[in-house]
Amino acid sequence: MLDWLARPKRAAAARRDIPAGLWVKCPRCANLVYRKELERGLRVCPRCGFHRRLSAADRLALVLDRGSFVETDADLEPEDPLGFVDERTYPERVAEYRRRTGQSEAIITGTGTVEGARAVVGAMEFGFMGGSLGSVVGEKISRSADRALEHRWPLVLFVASGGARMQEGTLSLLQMAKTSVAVARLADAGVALITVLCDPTTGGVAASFAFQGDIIIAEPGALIGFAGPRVIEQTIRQKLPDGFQTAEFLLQHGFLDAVVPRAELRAALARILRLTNAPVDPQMAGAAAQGWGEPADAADEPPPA
Amino acid sequence: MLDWLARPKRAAAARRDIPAGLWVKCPRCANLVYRKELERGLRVCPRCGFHRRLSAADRLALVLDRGSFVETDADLEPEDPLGFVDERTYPERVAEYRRRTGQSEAIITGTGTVEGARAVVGAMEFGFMGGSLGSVVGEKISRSADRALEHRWPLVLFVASGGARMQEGTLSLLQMAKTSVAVARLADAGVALITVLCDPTTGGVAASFAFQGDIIIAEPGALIGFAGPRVIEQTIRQKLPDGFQTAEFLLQHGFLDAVVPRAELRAALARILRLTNAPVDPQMAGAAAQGWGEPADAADEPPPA
Amino acid sequence: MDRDLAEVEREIADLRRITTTQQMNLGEQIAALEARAERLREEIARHPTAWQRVQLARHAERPRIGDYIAALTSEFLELHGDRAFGDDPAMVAGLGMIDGRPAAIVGHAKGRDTRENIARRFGMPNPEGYRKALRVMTLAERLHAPIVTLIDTAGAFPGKEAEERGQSEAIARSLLEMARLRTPIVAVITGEGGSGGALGIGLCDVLLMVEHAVYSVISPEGCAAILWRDGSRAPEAAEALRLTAHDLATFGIVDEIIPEPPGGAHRHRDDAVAAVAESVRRHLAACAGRPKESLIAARYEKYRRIGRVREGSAVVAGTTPTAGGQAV
Amino acid sequence: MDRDLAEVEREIADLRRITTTQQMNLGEQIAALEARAERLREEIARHPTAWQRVQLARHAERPRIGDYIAALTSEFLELHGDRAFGDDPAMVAGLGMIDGRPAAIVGHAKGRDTRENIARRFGMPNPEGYRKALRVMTLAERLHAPIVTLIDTAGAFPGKEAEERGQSEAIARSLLEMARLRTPIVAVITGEGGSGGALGIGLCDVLLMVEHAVYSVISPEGCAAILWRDGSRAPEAAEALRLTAHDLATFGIVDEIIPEPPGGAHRHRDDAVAAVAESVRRHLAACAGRPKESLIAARYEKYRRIGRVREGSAVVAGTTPTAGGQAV
Ligand SMILES: [Zn+2]
Ligand SMILES: [Zn+2]
Repeated sequence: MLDWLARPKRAAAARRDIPAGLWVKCPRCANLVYRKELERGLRVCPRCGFHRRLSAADRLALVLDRGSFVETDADLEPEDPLGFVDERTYPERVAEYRRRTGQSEAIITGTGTVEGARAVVGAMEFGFMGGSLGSVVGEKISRSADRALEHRWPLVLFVASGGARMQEGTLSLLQMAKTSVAVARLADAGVALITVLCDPTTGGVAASFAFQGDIIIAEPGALIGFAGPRVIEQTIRQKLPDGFQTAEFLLQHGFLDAVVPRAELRAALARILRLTNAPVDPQMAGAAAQGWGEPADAADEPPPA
Repeated sequence: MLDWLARPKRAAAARRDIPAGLWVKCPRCANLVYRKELERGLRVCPRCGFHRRLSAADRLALVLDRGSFVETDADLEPEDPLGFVDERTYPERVAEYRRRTGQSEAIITGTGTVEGARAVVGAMEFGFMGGSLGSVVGEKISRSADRALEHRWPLVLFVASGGARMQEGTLSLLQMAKTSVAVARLADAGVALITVLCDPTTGGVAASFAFQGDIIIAEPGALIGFAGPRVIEQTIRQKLPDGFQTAEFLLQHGFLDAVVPRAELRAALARILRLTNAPVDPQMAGAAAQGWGEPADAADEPPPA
Repeated sequence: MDRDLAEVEREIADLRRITTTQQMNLGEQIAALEARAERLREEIARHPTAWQRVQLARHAERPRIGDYIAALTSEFLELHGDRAFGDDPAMVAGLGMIDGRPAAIVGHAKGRDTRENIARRFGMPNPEGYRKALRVMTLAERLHAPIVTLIDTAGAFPGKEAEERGQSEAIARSLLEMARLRTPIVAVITGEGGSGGALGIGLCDVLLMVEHAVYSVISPEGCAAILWRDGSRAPEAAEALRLTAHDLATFGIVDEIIPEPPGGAHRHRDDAVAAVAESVRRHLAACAGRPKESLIAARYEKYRRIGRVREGSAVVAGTTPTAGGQAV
Repeated sequence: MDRDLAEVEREIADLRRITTTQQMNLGEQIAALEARAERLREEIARHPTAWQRVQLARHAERPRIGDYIAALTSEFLELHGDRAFGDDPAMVAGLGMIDGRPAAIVGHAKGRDTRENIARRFGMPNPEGYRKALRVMTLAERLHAPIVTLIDTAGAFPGKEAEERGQSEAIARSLLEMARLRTPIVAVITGEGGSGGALGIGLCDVLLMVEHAVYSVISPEGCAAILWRDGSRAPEAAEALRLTAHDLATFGIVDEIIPEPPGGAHRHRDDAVAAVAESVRRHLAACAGRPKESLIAARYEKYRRIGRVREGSAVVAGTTPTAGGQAV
């Protein structure tokens, strides 16, 4: 479980360097980039290729055919089964993240097409409590798997999560099992699960649906692993080498099918969908990507400590 | 493929040190051992634990209940499909190994019981052309698999082989595939394949049924690998470390379920058979091991160069 | 209650000191206080706090997997290796005869002493451990044998090599395949049920939990460190996480709680182990006749129901998908 | 024939020397000899010896897996990794669209030049290569897609790490699972079919072999070294091993020989690759409608028949088991 309550170093750096101005400083190469150029470039630094995090909504807009997305299960909300309180109650935290992200939970699910190929899709919102896997996320993914099975459309999950959601305790841990039994039915039926691992993908989410994909791809530079780097460093009592647990590292170690730059993601997904028997919606076959409007920085914002 | 036509160093040493005398010198620790003590000790050096090779017949006698073995397919003989000649013809070589080993081919197959548990069994004879896998061995193993499937008795294969038999060319290579399709039907039917890897198990035999076992055990010190040590040393241009490709090495690397000393082999196999659903022949349940009579050194003899 | 006990014990010590230094006979008072202390101790043993249970679950003298296997099976064959990279001593896997029928048994292997604990990585598996367990479980399926998993780990090992060789992948794969295994799976949390490392062999048809065992998404220390930057507030976190067997039974996660002897399993190991063996045997017998299809379907339903979600004004969990949706 | 050609070529050279040094006009004789040499060359190209075929099969300019994939598929997605340890560049695996239907394609990847050959270990896979291939083939089964395997390797890599990570196990597992895969498998030996390293992705329903490809239990050099302690006698060994497509067709091992352009595939790569693509497509189409059960049964029968055995006085292969036996 990544400590998403803590202020992530990179995001903090990003925020400090992204006021409202025309120019944005890259958190990796420290170059100043014209904000509009950054947005046109899908929030990838034109100088060093650093992929900034995207919100779930931006992710879907980037990949899906314009007008093809139909959201499902948008009205699912978390309960507070444990009566969990730290400095605030769990419902208070949820309410705050709803305001902050404009999303009701840490995943958006629905159906859509990519270059006409039909899919059931889910996109996780890291900005919402670190994209943590609680009952709502588990339920929405499970329903998406059921829906994929029913239509025999591939299921595409864009993963961005620090792991299970502490505030729902063991119930959140068991969402790993819940999504697994749902996804297992796809495997038995020959309906593909495609996972796209974005920055970051760790903990219980990495150890369940993220790595249960028939095809698993990742964005360049994404942090992917089971334990967080700090925990590992405490275990081994030394610094981890540069590039440890990056997407490129995982590709080299045999755990990813490909690392796909954001600019190629839509085309790559379309190809994957065609090659995994996605039926084609003829009306959408020539559609353009939905694209996005104004920059939404929520995904880069650190959550309140 | 181990070069079994060449005189193996260890066997050569063994032969030089085993005349007809009362005393036998251990090829590993060089201690002199009283021959009868060596035989009583199942040909394991009482000083250093070195396991000498056993002939196929001795192996079966060691493990099976007295009087339980029924040989099958004893009359299968190799053809000479390639018309293969080196310094002698292939049929001449076969005839010579028949004289030398008293066996018709490089495997004995049949049925028997171990502490009453029924099994189909095959024991490879390394003394017969290096236990090489040709058409007869492939056919006898395939028939044994068919027989195991028919009765739903586990199939136990004692492996000792340098690999495929050169003199039958690609036909011998494809015995790896032939035995695989036969063994695959066991996997589908839930009938266990148990392989016991003896010294040596290499080449195409290692790369087929030897490592297709549901449970794979080995004798201490046995050489087990795909490529022979000399080939690897030529590839990497350095000496291999001590103990490389031994049974203990393979256990450590996750490829064996257990390394079982010869004195415990019969009991271990009985337990494995019971735990893999072997039916019990009540008449044999309390039987003793068949044991063996006079030492038969054939397995230690180097084949003629 | 803990504090009460500590006070009483201090009083007893004071009286004892006075007895010896001032030659006063306070035997009667001491005896009364000691009786009270014993009652308090029993009370604690009967109703430990969440944090006390965490201590009991981690107790060094608690039964280990070898004890359970010995009690469960008439013979056992340990199997080794993941058939790809190595053999993980932190995970035990093998075939055992239970009531005359073969079964696979897999579980975490904590050590009995420091040396064994180091050798077994304190029962925290590397990816090879999960892959070995899955291999043996798949063998069980092929042999039509049921599976028993015994869970007792602080978690999967958070090491560098574990990451290099795919700890996430190994656990994810295990969960996916356990969901599909066409043979009954009975899981028992015997001690620590530490997050993904526990669940990695914990997807099952029947989940048993020993009375003082715990099962949690994160360790109380880790939780406290995240919430309050203060690991010493672990007792509070343990309470908040609702990680006890009784809590989890109310959430529908645990199917049966196996009682422990008074004072915890480590006080009467044989009894503790026998109770687990009895419960496992009973559930295996109950599963034995079930058709494979209905088993898998019930497993799906079991997990599909887990979770608490509000949909509109209703609280639901594991419901079927809604029909429509809205465009964004 | 080789020797005849060499003689004629020597004669031509002699005449040329005479023409220049002694100012004689021998143009007509030279032209006649050159025509004869060309006829001999064509004859060799048409009917190369076994050893010549070995050279052709190993030719550096021969088409590579990328060429075949480009010809076979309208789009291709390479997949990487064994999901356990690494990604082997000596083995290519992926999904491709063939005639509008997805298929899995796996095969050995030799390089185009020394640098690529070193990067791809000269097309000699490590265990990870076979495990990646098997993973992708299993995915194909799940997606109801057929499998095409393209074989061109001197063998599995005989390295230290390959042994440590289970080269034997990886190939053995691949064979076992390929025997069970419930989807059609069409294999093509496009160049070198080097023993277990070739067969490791070669268990199939239809085996195609390109005209000058070879398929052998051991390299001719290795065979000569063992038989005569003299690797230079490889040409003799190549003959003795009966490793050509025509030999193997007579043994019932090869189902179809795909002709090569005159002089070998490297002379007209596009034609060579197109012929392979045509044949694969045709066989995929023929397999497409077959029920899974009959496919697996036929695969079993296909291999069960391979081999030459004498039983009593009859020559048999792949017969059913005899009834009895005798006690020893
Ligand atoms: Zn930059
Ligand atoms: Zn010795």
